[in-house]
Amino acid sequence: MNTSLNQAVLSVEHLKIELRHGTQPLVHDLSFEVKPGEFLAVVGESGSGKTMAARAILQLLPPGITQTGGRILFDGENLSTRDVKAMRPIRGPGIGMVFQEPMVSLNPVHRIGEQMAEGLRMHTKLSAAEIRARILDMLRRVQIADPERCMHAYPHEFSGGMRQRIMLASVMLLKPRLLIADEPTTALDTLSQREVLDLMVGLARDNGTAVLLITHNLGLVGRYAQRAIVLEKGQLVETGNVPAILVEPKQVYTRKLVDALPRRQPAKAETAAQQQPLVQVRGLCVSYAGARAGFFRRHPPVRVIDTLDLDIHPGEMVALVGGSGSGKTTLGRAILRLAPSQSGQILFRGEDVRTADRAALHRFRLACQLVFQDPFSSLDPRMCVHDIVAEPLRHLPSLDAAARLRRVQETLDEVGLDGLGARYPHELSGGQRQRVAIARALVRRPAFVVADEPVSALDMTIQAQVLRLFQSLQAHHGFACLFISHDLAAVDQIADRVIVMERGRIVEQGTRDVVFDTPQHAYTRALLEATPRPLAVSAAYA
Amino acid sequence: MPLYLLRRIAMTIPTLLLVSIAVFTLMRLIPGDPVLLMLGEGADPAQLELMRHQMGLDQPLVTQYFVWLRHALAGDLGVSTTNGLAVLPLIWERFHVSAAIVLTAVALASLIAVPAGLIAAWRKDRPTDLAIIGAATLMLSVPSFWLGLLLLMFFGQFLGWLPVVGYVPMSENFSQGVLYVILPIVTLVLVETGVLTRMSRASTIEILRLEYVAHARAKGVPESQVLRRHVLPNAFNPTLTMIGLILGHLLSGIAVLETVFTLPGLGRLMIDSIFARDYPVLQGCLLFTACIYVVINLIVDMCYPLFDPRVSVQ
Amino acid sequence: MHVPVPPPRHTTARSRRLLQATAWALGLAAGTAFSQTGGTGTGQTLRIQINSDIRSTDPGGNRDDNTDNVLLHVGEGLVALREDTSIGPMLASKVDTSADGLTYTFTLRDGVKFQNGATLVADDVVWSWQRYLRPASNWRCLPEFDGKGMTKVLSVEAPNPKTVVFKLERASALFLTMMARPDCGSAAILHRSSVGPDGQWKEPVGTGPYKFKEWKRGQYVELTRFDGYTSRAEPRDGLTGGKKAEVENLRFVVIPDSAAAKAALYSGGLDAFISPSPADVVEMRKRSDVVVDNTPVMSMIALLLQTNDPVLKDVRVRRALALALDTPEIASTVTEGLSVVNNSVVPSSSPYYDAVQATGFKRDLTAAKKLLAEAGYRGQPIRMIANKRYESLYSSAVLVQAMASEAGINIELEVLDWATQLDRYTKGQYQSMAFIYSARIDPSLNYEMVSGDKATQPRKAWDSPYAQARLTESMVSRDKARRQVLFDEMHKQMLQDVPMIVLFNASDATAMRKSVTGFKGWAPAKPRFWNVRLDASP
Amino acid sequence: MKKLKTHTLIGGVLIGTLLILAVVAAVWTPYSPLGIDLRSKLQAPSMAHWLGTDEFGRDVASRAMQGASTSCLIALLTVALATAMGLVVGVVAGFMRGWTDRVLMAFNDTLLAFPGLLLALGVMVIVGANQWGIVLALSLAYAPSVVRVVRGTVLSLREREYVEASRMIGNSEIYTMWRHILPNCVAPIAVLATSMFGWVLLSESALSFLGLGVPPPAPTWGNMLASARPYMASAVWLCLVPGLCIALTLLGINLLGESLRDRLDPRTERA
Repeated sequence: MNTSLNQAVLSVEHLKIELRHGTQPLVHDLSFEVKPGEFLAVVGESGSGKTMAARAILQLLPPGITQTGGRILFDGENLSTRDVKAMRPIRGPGIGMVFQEPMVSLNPVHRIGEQMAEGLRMHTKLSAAEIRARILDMLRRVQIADPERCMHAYPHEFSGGMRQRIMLASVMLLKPRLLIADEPTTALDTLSQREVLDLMVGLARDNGTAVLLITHNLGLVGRYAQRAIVLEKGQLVETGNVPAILVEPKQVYTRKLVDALPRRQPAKAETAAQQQPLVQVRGLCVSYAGARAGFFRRHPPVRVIDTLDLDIHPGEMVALVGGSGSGKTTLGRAILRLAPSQSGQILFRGEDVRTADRAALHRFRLACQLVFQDPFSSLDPRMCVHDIVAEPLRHLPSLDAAARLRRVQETLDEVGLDGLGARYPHELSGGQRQRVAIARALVRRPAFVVADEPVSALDMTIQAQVLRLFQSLQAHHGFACLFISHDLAAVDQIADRVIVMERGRIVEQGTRDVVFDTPQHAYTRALLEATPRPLAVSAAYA
Repeated sequence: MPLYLLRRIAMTIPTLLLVSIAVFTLMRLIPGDPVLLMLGEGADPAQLELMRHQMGLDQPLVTQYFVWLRHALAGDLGVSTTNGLAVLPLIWERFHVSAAIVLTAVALASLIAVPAGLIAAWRKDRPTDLAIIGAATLMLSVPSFWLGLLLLMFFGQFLGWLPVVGYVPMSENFSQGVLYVILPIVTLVLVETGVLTRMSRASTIEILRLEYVAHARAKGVPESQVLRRHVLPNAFNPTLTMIGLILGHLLSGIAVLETVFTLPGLGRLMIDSIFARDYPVLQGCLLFTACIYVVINLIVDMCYPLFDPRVSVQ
Repeated sequence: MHVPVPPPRHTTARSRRLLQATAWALGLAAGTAFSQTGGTGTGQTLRIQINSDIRSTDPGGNRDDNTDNVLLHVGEGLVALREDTSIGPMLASKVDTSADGLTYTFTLRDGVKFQNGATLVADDVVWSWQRYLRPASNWRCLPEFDGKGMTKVLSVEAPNPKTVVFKLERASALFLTMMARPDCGSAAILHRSSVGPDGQWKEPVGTGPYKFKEWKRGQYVELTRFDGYTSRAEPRDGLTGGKKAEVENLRFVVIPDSAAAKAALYSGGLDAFISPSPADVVEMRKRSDVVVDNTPVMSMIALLLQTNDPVLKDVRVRRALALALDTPEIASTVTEGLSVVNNSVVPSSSPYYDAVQATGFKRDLTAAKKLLAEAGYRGQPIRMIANKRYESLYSSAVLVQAMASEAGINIELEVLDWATQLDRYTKGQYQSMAFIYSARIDPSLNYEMVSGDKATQPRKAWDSPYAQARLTESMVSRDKARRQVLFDEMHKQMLQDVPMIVLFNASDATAMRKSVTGFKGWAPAKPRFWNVRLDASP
Repeated sequence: MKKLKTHTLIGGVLIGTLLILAVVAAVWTPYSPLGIDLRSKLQAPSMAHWLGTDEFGRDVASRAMQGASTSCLIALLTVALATAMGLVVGVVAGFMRGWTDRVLMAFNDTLLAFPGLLLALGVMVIVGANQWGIVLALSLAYAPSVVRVVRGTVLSLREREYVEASRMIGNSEIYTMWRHILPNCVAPIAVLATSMFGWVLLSESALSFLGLGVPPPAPTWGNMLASARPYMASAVWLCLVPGLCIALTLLGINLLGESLRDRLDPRTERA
């Protein structure tokens, strides 16, 4: 291959991808280039066709979707005309690919060593011993603790982050000239996301591999990519170098994306502090029974929440942050008595609800609500929007039918869903569903709302809208809110106070500005460091 | 491993006891008196009483049950009231007949169905898939005993190649024995292939959706190897459970097929003992089939981890 | 369950060789064809099918029909049934009964040998009868002789080696009949050596034409010729008379499935098939290589009508039903013409079946409808029980339902399995049912089977004092003419009362290879294989 | 999708004709299904008797039509009863967890391990050998498999967040089960019900084959096939007609079931 320095390793010309009998093409007239060793980001929201474009390069389009136009040149040769057998030398040594779902990206029934060796055995004439050495070397490179044991282990024995690293290692073993990474870290929490991406960039630089990063997270683009292209509904909107495209985006859509990045709001007045706290948690402990070992014995119970104290004042937005496994979700559920807790007190307006009887628990439930993370799973598919939002009113005998109807209509307008009362959940988008969930939570005007990762499953632009909606509703209704999230950027925009949790204990808490600007605890610093904040970067460039 | 084995067996004992008690009482509830059946309506009451005493049927129900249980635990399932043969050897011999046919048929059906399902799923919604699914649905819809009758009429009566009736055990005379067993096996294979093909196709489609298949392809692994090394082992597990279920069900006697082909199988034995109110034989049959059910489920659970390391034996 | 049945020979030769070749290709041995050596019966084996294995070798002990059929070739009693089911001497040369009917004196024949060579003496008879009368030996007919049933045997003595004297507590015309009953093992006289020193049963040593050879459990029972047999002078007459063991060995082969037995008979693997179904008989009649002997027997198919039932309580309704049925048509259709109609409880093959017994019902729809109107029958459903185990019962019920509906009688069929129907019969819990009675060798036993006090014996169909009086007298009097008058009166009364409608006596067929000659079926349906030859050509 | 359309079409046509046959049979049949005519016994199909006559001279065509309505009635009733029983037990077992679940499941497994034959005979003899006996017996035999499916669905639905949301709203457990869990069990049960219809049809025929089914002379396809066995050689059509009816009905059911399963597939629901 005559690869002069500046000749593009990959150039896509007028690419067109369509559903077999769909009307609107998924990708229309897309052209871009990737220089050797360059790091190009492909940015777009879900449905923008970025994944389809990436998969078309390796002809891995799912059944029913075909490439109907354009050329894909790799080192100057057209790939789209090659049949499957001719694609074999390209797949692997030519172009490598890393996928999004760590849990199913490795074959559960084969040992790690076997799966990694498969590529090498296929494309090189190396002996078994050499292959083994190469694999061990690569595993050490991606910082896997005990490579020897890892080779004989099965995928299910590793966490999401570890599996993503193993997949990265097995792809980079073949030293591809181009690596396509399709949202490699979306499913991971901030810490492991940072580690995996740093490794990917390092490996690519060592090997001179060009990287095509497909993502919807502008933060990552700011930190890692040199150039970026923006896609909307299958069409190229804009291309440009990274700092420039973030600072002064030329196209309207790009600006919309950049505006959606969470920004710090000015802190609210300090009025809330001296009032009597709405919710007080004292010495709360929650533990799960250990796994069963043998006939009757069990492993010792695992302590998830370890003697924790917490105050939430009325109208205050308290953010609860921490990595996965820090126990933040369990705490939220324990406070609402959805999860059992072993000891301690939960005082709501001074009354302990942890050991309350049914009637007291019912009163407590009337006054507080929970918003879930997954919009698909939190709404009953068999009920229309109106019924979903109206259901909580069953427990308000004071309202007659007409008042109930008015209240539901009001709440739907507030969340911007007027006129959608008759729709069913599967007819709505992710964002709209989350608005229905919020409407359901607020229709009874609760005093205390726990929001468990309400926006992390949404696209950036929609995330911004829902966050702003949540803030305005809190300001309007004055409910206290416990906002649980691992996304520090969103917390930065919305929170009054921030509480950082690690393995069941609070390691740091304080107002948003104090915690974010002068983090005391090492874990908080690591979390902040791991959160890409492009604006700060762009500020440095400007 | 043995601990898990013990626990699994311990869990089945209550079910077995429950089944034996249920059968014991239901048999006595059903009208019809074995002694009357044996001696015929001509026998006068005195003779009936004599025979009932000899068979211990005049004792209260509970004592009869415990007497039976004590003997059963010692491995003696009593003696048949109709032909005086010991029950366990009789069941064991009849079980050979059923098992030979069922095991061969299910094995053949799996050999055909699993690959067929794989190809159908791989070529989803293309002509080959429609053909395979069409054939499977057809096989599934034909009642097994009717199919048996048709085959019997065609090959037995019309062509005369295969014997229409009767049975020679293969142990006795292999060349004759095979002739009697061909048609039942063919019938069973056709029916079960339909069931298993649909099952294996459904589970393969599930697997093809997962990303490690795309990952393997992205590594340049040829399609045939992707199917063989990555898709088949994962698709085989749910099908294995289905095979276990089918085996458990069929081994308890394919009564209807045995009636069509006049095979002295376990199913036929159970029906005759129901009609003759032959309590010891029926009791023995039911306990035996319940045990088969348990053993098959155990074996399926045991070889589960062989195919899927995620399932650790806890 | 081993059925030595080679594949049917009538398959086309070409396809046969194809099959043989494939079997051979698999290295499997070809089926060995059975070949029979000719000769004067020596070395010949007659293979006879029984549908289940015998239950024991002790005559009269743990037994069923098949066991009796085998053992009647080995053991003989003092008296035995004649061809017309009357009683004739067997081991006894003559029988003298005292005037009061309480003492029976049997004089034994000379020179009768046991199968172990010992000569028959009176002590052997006493020993055998003492063993029968001991409850421990579980003799099926013990209740008839220990006072519970017909009479009580006070003593059995041998004043001298040639004579045996029985003393009874009550006189009974049926004493000799009971003694000769095949299902009591004909009270066969056995030699002491049949039983071990500790009293445990070993094997039967009787005086019959065949002696016991081998019993392979679940497979076959083999008897072989007893050369020292001293036959009676007269020709064959039922279970008595002259007996000659023409074929050396009799092998009774266990083949439970009738279809398998039929196939074996066609292919020559079997010589005699005892109980083919009517449909089989029709099919076999068309074949040249099979002979079917068919004789009416004493078992009886009848429609029982529950006289206590609110609807059937009125005799006019019962009579209307009888008039609505064309019983001759039913008999010929159901048995494919093998049996003739018989509306009397007395079997058509019994010596007491005379012109009066032959009278019966004649179909008359208008009379039937008139009777129904008189009785105020408004089409209430009458449930009739039938079952599929005895094909003839089910077919009769279907025909009865169709014919009755023509007269406006609404019959609903309730098909149960045989065990349930038997249970409902013994408890009398039925409106009506198609039922089959097993054979009885004496008409008074037949009448005793159907008539009796319903309060104490719910299974009886006919509860009429008139009949009861005549029945008890017929059980005691030994005057043949008087008994005939009693039976005729009872039959005429039954035609009036219509407690049941007797349809026909079943017929018993025995199918044999063409090469089997000399066999003749008879009323009690007990196949006899002495005086039966097996010709050389298969 | 192409496959879906062809399946629904063929299935619809087959089941359509079956239902029309069953409805017409209830009103009119060419001859009376029970009418005996001994003179025209075992006649081949002719103009007079479209599908010939059986061993009692009864018209096979009218018996097949009558058989259609009886067999389908039995199948429908059994499926309804078994689904109802299965639904109740399944939801309670799935939702209550703990001891109730373990006890219910123990009984359920016992019923599963119990041979259907003995159950059928026992129930039929106690209730009486008629259609209701068969329906009760078969629904007892099939209820356990419904219980398993329902319990499985309920266990998976319990984990869904809208169930937890309903609890958050303050609804009682029973209300949550009734309002949220039950409606969402409908889809899997509908799929199971269609295939069960086929199995029940098969079981009724099998029972008749063994002499346990709906008592003759009332015709069902099962007992027609059973009584045709001895005449296999002499009267072939006696075997073919009922068997073909059963096969075509099953084919229709399976095809409809297949298209139903695709339409109700949760994945399509979510997209």
